Amino acid sequence: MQLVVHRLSKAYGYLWALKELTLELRSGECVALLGPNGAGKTTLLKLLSALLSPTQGEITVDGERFVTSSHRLRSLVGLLSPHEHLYEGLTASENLRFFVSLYHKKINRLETEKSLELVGLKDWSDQYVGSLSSGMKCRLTIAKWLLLEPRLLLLDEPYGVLDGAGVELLESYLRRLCSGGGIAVIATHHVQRALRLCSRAIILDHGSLIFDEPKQEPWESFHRAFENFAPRENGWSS
Amino acid sequence: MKAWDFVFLAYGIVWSALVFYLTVLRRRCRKIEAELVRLQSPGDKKKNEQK
Amino acid sequence: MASTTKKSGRGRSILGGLAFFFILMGLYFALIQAPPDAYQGEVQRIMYLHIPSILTAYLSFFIVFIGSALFLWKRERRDDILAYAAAEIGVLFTGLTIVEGSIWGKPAWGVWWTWDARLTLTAILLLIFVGYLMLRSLIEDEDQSAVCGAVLGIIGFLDIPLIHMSVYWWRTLHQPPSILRPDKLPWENVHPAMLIALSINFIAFLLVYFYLLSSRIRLGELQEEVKKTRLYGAA
Amino acid sequence: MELLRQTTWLLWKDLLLEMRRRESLLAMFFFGVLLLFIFNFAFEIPRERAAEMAPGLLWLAFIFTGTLGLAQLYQAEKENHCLEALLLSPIDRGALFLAKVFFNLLLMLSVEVVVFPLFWMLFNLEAWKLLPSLFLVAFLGTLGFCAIGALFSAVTLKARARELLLPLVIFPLMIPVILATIRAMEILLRTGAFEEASPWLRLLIGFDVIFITAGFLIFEWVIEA
Repeated sequence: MQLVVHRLSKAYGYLWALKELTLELRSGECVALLGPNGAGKTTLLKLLSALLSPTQGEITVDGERFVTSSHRLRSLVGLLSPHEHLYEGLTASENLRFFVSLYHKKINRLETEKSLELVGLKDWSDQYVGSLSSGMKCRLTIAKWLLLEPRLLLLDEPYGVLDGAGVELLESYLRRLCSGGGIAVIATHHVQRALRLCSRAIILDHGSLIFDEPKQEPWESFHRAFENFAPRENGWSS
Repeated sequence: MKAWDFVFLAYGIVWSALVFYLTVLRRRCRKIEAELVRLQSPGDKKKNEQK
Repeated sequence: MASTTKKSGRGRSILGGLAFFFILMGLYFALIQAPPDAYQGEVQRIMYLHIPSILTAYLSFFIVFIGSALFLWKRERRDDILAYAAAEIGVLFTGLTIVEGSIWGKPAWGVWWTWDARLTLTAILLLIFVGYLMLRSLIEDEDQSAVCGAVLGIIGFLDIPLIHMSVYWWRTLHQPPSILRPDKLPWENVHPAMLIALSINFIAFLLVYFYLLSSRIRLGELQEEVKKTRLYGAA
Repeated sequence: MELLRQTTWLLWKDLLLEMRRRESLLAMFFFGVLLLFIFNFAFEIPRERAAEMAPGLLWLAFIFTGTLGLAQLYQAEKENHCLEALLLSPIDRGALFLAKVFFNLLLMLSVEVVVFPLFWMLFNLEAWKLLPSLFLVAFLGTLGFCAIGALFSAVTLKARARELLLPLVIFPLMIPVILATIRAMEILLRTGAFEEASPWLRLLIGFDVIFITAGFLIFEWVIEA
């Protein structure tokens, strides 16, 4: 699977959120998307998942243009966003059954129970999502993506709400996804944790790409590029 | 109100409304043109940074 | 962009001059030259104003439909500016049509407003496209407001034949068709001199309409230009 | 038939949420009954003319109740940005439109099923055997209302003063439905025969067909994240 982004730009009214972005993602890559607030990370994720249509430029997946109406490609893409994308009024298992049915997947009750067990929500399966904590909701979203098996998974600040075990669970799933030929893009501020996991780092600033290199051990160029954003001693490197 | 008064009333309202709309349009055009000229003037780099 | 504005600028002033000339001609024919109507007398001269403005109102809603459909299909700002301009001017002409209709109604039937099929239909059109302008102004995000406007423009236009039918059936149910005899177009049994006055005035209205439309479109393009320079100028 | 499957799943979700939360149904029902009382005080309906005024009053009550339902239609999608979740999934956007149309239709029909006989009792009319045919006309009218309503409820999703704007935009478009339904009901009440009202019924069916297909095709662009 190969995703090509060609001169992508997006403007909201008078402001450029993204300017002339060109990059390529190949299967098996796990990319850390870094940068200060307002750098355009979330906009890029929304464009990559075709939720938004770009002002200019285009995105092609394996040569096929990815637009808001390409349903086949859309079933390969997953977005884990801080908004949780779950219905508060439905129970955990109903949410799973509902979203899975939308993705043309025939999945029986046993598999949904198994995936809930995997993320440690076994005994919450009949609880309303409204009564779950945001950490559990994030785990439920991970269970959802376990069932839907996307080829491209975009994560918008996943570390925010997850506890230690949750992070472990997420990272093992991402490793399995990338080794299985999928692509993962993690937009986050937890730089150290993301660098440990990812094979490539991208830094955005004011909507333009200023750093994009695969990981190599003495990563001097990364630290130099990242220096002007966050001097080492404050919380960035937690 | 005799017949002719109605006729003049109708014509008066219609044409004054159209002329009024035209002047409003003209004024809006001039205002936008002035802003456009100000934006495209050589100093636009500096001006935009301030905005 | 600069070269086209100069050329279209000159084109527009020719159009304006022509429109002005036809207005004067129309006024002369309508007020002086055409004979008063045997039955209604002088007041019938408002017809030379009323019929052309109704037709231009319907024309402008057709242009809104075309602009909206093109915009949804090709997503070009130009079509959206056309649709918005046509809607704004359409509302102006429809409002004037209703004012004339009621002014004509007072001496002819003694009431300021009759639920006559044609007037009711025009009033409904006015409501739909006032809704269009309200909708466009209440949505901040520009692309979203353009898309929503286009949707209302298309659905509104599709609704016009249905409204037309339901209002006319409702009309014939209650009261025999009024003097305007909606089924029979008013210019069939009309005196030839009146016919000339009517057609001249119709051409005058068309010219005025397209003159207003082109200057409103130019305003829209200027606004677009300002947005572009601010966007790319600041890049 | 993928479309049908998606629409039924979306409808299942909406109905389940509605059964659990009961936000719209009860509110719409009591609002309908409330309007009946208010109309009664407002118009002083004499007994013998009640049959003639009944369609107008009933249908006005349903239109306002329906508008109440429309304002709530995308509420579930607003929580947790679930609309984004639906747009992410590979469903046909038209399926979402159809699901919302039928959801609001079911809500309004359940209100009508109760309010119709209640109206008959309140104004002790005797044409009880006409109720089923009146209900069929009301069904066609409600379907037209929901088609336009669901589309423009989505259109005004991002507008300011949304509850104010929605009725302003859809009522002028609804005029054929309002006229046709009230006239058809009136003719039915007067003559009890369908043939007499057939032009109005044909207009209603035409309206429904046109605006369900138009809404289905155009919904693609209306819903943007």
